[in-house]
Amino acid sequence: MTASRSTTIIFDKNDETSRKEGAKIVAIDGTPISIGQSIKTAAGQFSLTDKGAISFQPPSGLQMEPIWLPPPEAVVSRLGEIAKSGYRDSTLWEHLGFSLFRVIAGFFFGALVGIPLGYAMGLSDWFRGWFDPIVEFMRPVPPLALIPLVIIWAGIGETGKIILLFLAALWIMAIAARSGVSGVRISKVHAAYSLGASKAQIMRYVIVPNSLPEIFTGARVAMGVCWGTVVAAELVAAEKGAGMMIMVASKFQLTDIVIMGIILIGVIGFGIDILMRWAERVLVPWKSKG
Amino acid sequence: MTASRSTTIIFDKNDETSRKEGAKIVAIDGTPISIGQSIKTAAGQFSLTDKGAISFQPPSGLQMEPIWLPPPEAVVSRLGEIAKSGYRDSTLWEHLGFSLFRVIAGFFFGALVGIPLGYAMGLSDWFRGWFDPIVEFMRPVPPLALIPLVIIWAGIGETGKIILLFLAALWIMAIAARSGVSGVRISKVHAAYSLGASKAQIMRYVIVPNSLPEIFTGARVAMGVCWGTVVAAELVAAEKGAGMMIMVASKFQLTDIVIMGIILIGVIGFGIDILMRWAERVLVPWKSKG
Amino acid sequence: MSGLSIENISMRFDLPNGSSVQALKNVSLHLKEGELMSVLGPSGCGKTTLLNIVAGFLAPTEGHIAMNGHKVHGPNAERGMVFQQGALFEWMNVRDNVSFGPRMKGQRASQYGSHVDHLLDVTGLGDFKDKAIYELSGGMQQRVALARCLANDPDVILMDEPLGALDALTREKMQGLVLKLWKETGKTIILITHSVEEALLLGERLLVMAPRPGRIHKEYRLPYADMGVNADLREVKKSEGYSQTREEILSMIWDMEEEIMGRTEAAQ
Amino acid sequence: MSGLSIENISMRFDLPNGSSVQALKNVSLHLKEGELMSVLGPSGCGKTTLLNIVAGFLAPTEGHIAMNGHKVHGPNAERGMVFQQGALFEWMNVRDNVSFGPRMKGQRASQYGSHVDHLLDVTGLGDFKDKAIYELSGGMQQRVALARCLANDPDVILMDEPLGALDALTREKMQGLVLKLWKETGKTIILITHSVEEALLLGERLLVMAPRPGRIHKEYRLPYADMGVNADLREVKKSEGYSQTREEILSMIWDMEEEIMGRTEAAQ
Amino acid sequence: AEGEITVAYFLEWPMPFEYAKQKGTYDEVLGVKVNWVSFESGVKMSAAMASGDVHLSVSQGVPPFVVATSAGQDLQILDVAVSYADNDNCVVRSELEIDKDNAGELAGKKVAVPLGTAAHYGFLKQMNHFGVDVASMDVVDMDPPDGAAAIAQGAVDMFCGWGGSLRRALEHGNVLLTGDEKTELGILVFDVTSGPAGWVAENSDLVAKFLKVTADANAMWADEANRAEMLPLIAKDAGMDEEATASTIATFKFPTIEQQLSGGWLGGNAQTFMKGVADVFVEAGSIDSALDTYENAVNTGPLSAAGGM
Ligand SMILES: Nc1ncnc2c1ncn2[C@@H]1O[C@H](COP(=O)(O)OP(=O)(O)OP(=O)(O)O)[C@@H](O)[C@H]1O
Ligand SMILES: Nc1ncnc2c1ncn2[C@@H]1O[C@H](COP(=O)(O)OP(=O)(O)OP(=O)(O)O)[C@@H](O)[C@H]1O
Ligand SMILES: NCCS(=O)(=O)O
Ligand SMILES: [Mg+2]
Ligand SMILES: [Mg+2]
Repeated sequence: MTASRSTTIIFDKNDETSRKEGAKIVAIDGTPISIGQSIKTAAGQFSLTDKGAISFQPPSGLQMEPIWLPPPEAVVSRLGEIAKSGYRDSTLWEHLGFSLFRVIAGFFFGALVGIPLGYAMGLSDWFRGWFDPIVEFMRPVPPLALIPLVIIWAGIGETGKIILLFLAALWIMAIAARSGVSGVRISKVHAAYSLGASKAQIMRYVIVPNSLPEIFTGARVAMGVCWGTVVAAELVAAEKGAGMMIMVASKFQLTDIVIMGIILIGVIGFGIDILMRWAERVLVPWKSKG
Repeated sequence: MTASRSTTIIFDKNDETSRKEGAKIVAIDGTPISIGQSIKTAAGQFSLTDKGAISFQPPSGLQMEPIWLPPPEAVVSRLGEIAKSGYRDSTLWEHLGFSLFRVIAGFFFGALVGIPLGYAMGLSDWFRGWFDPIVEFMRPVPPLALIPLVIIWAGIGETGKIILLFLAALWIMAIAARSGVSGVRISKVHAAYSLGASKAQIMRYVIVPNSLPEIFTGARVAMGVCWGTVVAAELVAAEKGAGMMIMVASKFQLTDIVIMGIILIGVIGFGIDILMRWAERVLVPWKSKG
Repeated sequence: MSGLSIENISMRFDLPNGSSVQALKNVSLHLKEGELMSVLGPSGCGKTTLLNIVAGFLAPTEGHIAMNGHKVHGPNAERGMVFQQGALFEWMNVRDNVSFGPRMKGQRASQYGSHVDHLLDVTGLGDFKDKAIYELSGGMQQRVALARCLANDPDVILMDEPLGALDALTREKMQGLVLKLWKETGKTIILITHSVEEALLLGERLLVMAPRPGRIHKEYRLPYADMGVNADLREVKKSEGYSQTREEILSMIWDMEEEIMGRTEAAQ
Repeated sequence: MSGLSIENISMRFDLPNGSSVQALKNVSLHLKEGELMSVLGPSGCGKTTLLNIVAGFLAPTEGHIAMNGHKVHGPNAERGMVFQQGALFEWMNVRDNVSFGPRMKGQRASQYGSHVDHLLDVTGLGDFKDKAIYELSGGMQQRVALARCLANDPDVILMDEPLGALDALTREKMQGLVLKLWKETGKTIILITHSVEEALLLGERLLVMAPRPGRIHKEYRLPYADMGVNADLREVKKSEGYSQTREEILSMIWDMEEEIMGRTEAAQ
Repeated sequence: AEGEITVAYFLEWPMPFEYAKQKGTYDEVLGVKVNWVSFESGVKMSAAMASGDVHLSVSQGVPPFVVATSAGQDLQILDVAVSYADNDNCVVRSELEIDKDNAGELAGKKVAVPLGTAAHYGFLKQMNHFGVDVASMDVVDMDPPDGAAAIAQGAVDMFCGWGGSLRRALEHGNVLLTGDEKTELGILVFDVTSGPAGWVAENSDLVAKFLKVTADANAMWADEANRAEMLPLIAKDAGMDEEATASTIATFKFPTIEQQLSGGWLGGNAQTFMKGVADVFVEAGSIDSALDTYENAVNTGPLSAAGGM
């Protein structure tokens, strides 16, 4: 951090004699000083610049100015203010709500396409043969690298962002569903067969429920990735949203808003995870207990 | 897709009478038309905008222009071209190398601080008490949400990006090291004690090696996150780098470069993961075989 | 010819590396209706393979299975299977697991209800109907597996080490239950086990298999199962000849295993 | 007074919910140098707790441990421990595991080398010195654990179900090895086991513990360990009185377990 | 590093100093290596100066400078780099057919604005003039290159920005007010050379030399005889063709050192203007508060020194 409260005091600005005429600082606080030296006083450290001006540095404990790190109370009061009167023409809840909406929409479509795709891959060799290479290649591509392509395809609007999140969720969900299917213990399928179940019944009563725990694990990961991705997408092409809020605030060096935004993003990310874990516990209680 | 070859034809631009004087389009290709209606001709679809100008849309079959999805050979030949002559004053390898360098530097410092922090948290209640809440809170914050703060703190230069990646790796590595330590089977520690080992020896010969598999798992995750993050960080504050390359190309709608970049990013991400897995296999061969 | 016939079954697995394993070779066997046969043999001698063929999960390379004189193919509700563990449906409660077979046939609760409730009572699960599978102890889970199989009223019950994962005490209790159900329902049962004691106590007939290729090594006819239906199993163990047969079979299997182990340790 | 004294040990665990568990109550015991004592008892009767106290990993609420008449605190190389499994250091090869104790004392390869090599030979690991731990079978891993403990030359060896995870055959081989090492090295040994047969075969003395609170229920002096040093263990099992003692102890433990299980099943 | 400085500038923003830059005059006169880094907006220049990565910014707009100093960043204006009104403007997509007569229709439209820059300030002032409530518009924060791409793709209805991006945007739309019309309304647009106060204080000699080279290049450009020689190098540096360079630079005004030091510019008017800019941003809710005065944000010392060289 270079900016700080150090200041250079051009001492001759208000004096009649100027440095050019030979006036020189010879002592500060009763201690003699010459160019290049520095002196510590209770108020801070003084030194002479090569031009003979005084450079003053307050004790470093004081160096943290609000633009670098605002005090917690500033962040809290900013939260109150923005919650009440909004930021950039949208309330705080609108910003957060927009981000959340995008995440949920993107995730929803990703799951809607990804889960059946994963099932198809797990059950049919034909599907696996075609889609395995695609899925395996797309997985390590960071979703954010797709932003430029999505901008070209769908612009910077809502559609583009949701497509991006869709792509972020799609592969994760497909892989989760695939491994959910292939993780079915063959003895469960055999048991169902010898109890007289048909293929469709085995799909419905054995394979689908058995893959739910994996799908939930995938969903937790996908939601985390989507949340991180939406924030970044909003940074790049900022409209409404939590990411835009902190990005714009950073341009105006409103550090308290930036920190407030980061905290809220963290809290919501954490909240999403808690929620997913809760849903998992309620909906697939047998997980990791079988 | 919003951009397309649709155009608005302000028909009176070159005419003497202008719309303001009452001139109106009444028929196109011999078919009468009024505001809001549209007409299909062999050449495409015409309609009148609410201002009375003509909007023309070519048949959608033609809409798939190279700017939407370039043919594979264009992508390949672009790869050859950029590999030879570079893009934006830097060779392809410089762009990729810059991104890689940032990832490695950020990861390195993240591990350098995170692993000892994780060990301290795993071994000392005092450290755990203080840092557990911080680490647990920071983990769900998407690293990209920190970009604006990092911009304020350290600007958009190299330092800022490396700090961002440092922060992305830090918490993951700290958590991995912590769980590596707390995952040591107590019987191993007991065995070492009753073989006469001192506390320092137990740390050195038992706890550290035992935590390596967890640390490697964490490192793989952290590298993945860092790679995704660097690309995005370059999208936001672009100088050199793979992310900047695709972002700039997308502004000029050079879709072949965008796709080439995405593929390279994916390949490198995949490569990093392969490399980490290989390192894991070589360095902690006992993992998941104990 | 009533009962289950295993007719000259051979099974060869082709491995991906081009070689193949002869898991079974010319195994023939006939079980009369209501017989309980236990099968012993060292690891890898083809016990599970044989059972899977009888159940219809695997098609043998040669030979076939016949029920009451008719060839059968594929799995079918007439041949029920009880697996060691992990074959229950954790996403259903106890009652839904047990009623799975009837439900898959399209029966309604009113049709299968009383039968299923009866089975739950017989297996001592009456009070646990609505429990989730993971809330049960290992012994109870095996009772659910048994009840689920019985609810479908199969002619033959196939069991692959059904009690292998249970602790000594629970296992002993379950052995009593199996004997009781066998006597009461008169099912034909094949029971694979690794425990010589269990094979002795439960099998009317006891088959010892040998490996490479998997084949029938020796067969015994035993009185203990019939005794065990009425007497305490611990008493049965003290009966004449029991100890001696036990030692004989133990030595037989140990010799086979030692031979296999010797080969693999040397290969290490 | 030479040997290991356990003097009036009590151990109470305070639970987070405010209640507490009396894991041991007034346990006193003296082991003479070179004695091998096996300990049996139902699950939760405090066997592991007792061993941990002797090893010094836990400090008892009351009472103390004395070696040759001197009170001892904390873990020490004079009391070595052999755990069931998973206590080997996977990141070291066999030889480094075995030489761990001497190396921690700062000895050099030249000092401990021949001793360690001898132990590797005795335990049949001579050809596996440089192997990684995960390349060994379960039985070999337990031999490494034994050798590692012996390399440190402790006065007392404490074993907590060291053979529990091994298959029947390997287990029998290891039992022979333990007996052999005991006789050859003359160590004082406490061996916890769940297997009545193992306790009978290996223990000169056999302690049966009872739960709630953990205490000594009964003690036996047995001849089989001495016999087993020379004879085949399977022969020993046929000797007079063996079957009867076995049945007696089994019943004793079953009764205790039934009591505990009854309580927990009712609580379900 | 020692003996090196880093200076920020804009691409597609042709100015006479680029001739000196191309010729290597700066390195020569300053005696240190000068690294040049291009930026998309003045806001990013502020961030880069905050991090210490950049020591001087040539042609930073006044608005981003005001935003940074208002937040407490210790920056100083060192000279007036260029004055322009035609080269920083807002463009509406042609098919909307909105001009100054029906500007009210802009309500509810989507506009790409590089927030915190001169273009943002101009946007706010123009909307204010037309009585369009900015809150009713959909404002997207985009740097000019992105904004130009967005308006070309039809992703936004209006674009605000400058330089090459502005020229590209004009292919797809029309301006609301011309430069002269804006100047009449008091919407001044000028850029400055700025730097962190601490660094400037410690390197005032270097800064003075830097400003001198810039002023010399401006003076050289002022003499039409030199233009043929200078234009190709400027065009090359700006990354534009010569024709576009000539037409763009023709709309620029480069005041001399004397003019800059006079009351019309840094002698007083600029400070007042800055206060006005700050107040507009405060009113728009972009920043919390303005400084009481921006007098301390101007340091004419080095420029005076350059004048005396
Ligand atoms: N699907 C398969 N593919 C290839 N080889 C197989 C397959 N299933 C079984 N085998 C081989 O066939 C032989 C018999 O296997 P099987 O599982 O029937 O033995 P088992 O007697 O049940 O052994 P265990 O007692 O360990 O359960 C083994 O050598 C095994 O490796
Ligand atoms: N650290 C502990 N905190 C609280 N209670 C404990 C702790 N360790 C053991 N106990 C309790 O003390 C009792 C004795 O446990 P211990 O592990 O010694 O039994 P054990 O005889 O070794 O049983 P097992 O045969 O299952 O190994 C048990 O009720 C157990 O729950
Ligand atoms: N031409 C100046 C643009 S900005 O500095 O205001 O971004
Ligand atoms: Mg088997
Ligand atoms: Mg224990």
